[in-house]
Amino acid sequence: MNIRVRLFASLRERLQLDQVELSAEGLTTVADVWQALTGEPWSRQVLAAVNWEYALPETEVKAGDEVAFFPPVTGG
Amino acid sequence: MNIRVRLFASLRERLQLDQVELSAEGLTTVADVWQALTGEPWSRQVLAAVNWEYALPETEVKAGDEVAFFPPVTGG
Amino acid sequence: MAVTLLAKPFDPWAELCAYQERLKRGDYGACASFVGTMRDFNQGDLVEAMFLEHYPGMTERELGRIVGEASARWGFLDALVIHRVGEIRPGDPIVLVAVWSAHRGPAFDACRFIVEALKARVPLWKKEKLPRGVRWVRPSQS
Amino acid sequence: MAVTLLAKPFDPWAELCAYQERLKRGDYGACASFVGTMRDFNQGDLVEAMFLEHYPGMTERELGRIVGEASARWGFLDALVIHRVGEIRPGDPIVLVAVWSAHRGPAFDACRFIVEALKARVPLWKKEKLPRGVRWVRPSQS
Repeated sequence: MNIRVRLFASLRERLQLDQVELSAEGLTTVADVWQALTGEPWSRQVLAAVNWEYALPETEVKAGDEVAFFPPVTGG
Repeated sequence: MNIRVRLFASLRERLQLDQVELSAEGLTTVADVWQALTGEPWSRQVLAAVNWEYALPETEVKAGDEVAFFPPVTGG
Repeated sequence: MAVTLLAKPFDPWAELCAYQERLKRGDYGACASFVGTMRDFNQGDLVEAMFLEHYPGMTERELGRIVGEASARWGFLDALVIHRVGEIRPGDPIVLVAVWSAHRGPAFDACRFIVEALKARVPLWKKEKLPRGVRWVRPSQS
Repeated sequence: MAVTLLAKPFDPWAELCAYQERLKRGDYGACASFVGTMRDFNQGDLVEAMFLEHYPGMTERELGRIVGEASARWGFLDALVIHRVGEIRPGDPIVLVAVWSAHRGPAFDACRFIVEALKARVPLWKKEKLPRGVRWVRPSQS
């Protein structure tokens, strides 16, 4: 099974990617998913969520999870 | 000319007096007006206003003023 | 700025909506408001009705002074204050305070300041009608 | 408690009024509310329109978590949160937060907490349309 990755706002535009499925193989943490997606090390500018809840770069991920990356929020 | 004195709420009920005109003669301060009205010394339970603005017992009064006495306020 | 004493029931949301029509759309980014409503329970007793006495002349002036102080301190765009006087029933609105500002900080701060100052300073007195008689409400901290 | 995302313009005062009809009259003594509205000016630039992007699924949940945290902390009677998403015009309401409580302290505190937490945590992103192009809004402290 895969991990579904979603991107939002300026991050979505910069990476020109809305959502994608990655094989869960070899992906243990949020930071792993980010690296697999972008080829970049973890960035402190990025916020992450796993299954619609805020997560840290070291938060574990597994097949079937939805992982999201997005910039600082500006609602309200 | 006189000083007009007004009373409100529980104070009005206790003294059974809504408003009254007192001769300004011999009345120099708010505390004087209170004493002339009630025969009592100044009470810290009472709030006073002169011409629709909060006043202290030592605030000066003169003929033509409106002096009011009332209990702590409970609006809002 | 508007400060009004009303001797009849009013709808705070309709007043807010009507007042806001007078403001220029796009200027204000924040409106903080407070509505105080009569409860049917106070200090452990059922309250059937309330009479709100005021000091005509001073009540409006003191409200105006409070709004002026808040305006000088926070520089908001506009404010609306409506306070009931007279006979009030449970569920009736007693007071509306609303402040419009470009940003939320001054709107929240000024709205709360006006409500707290109003409770502390404006010459208004509540007399409650209970099943067993009447009583003057005593000031509280909450 | 109600948390709603809306893709169309709404009237915050009408929503407040309609929601309050569901509450028992006489229970609540205080309603603190906040309405955030789109301005036509930001960071020195004229803003013609705005697009509010969100994360479907997480946005509602995060709003719900914030209201739940506030409820646990202040124990108010009820709360209503409405947030716009999609295309927004200057003067349009963006967010409504309202809290009903017996007394004013918890209503003010919880309302402000929800607004601040919403700004800090809820996955929403504003993109402004200026005369010379578009830009993503950057987070600010005000």
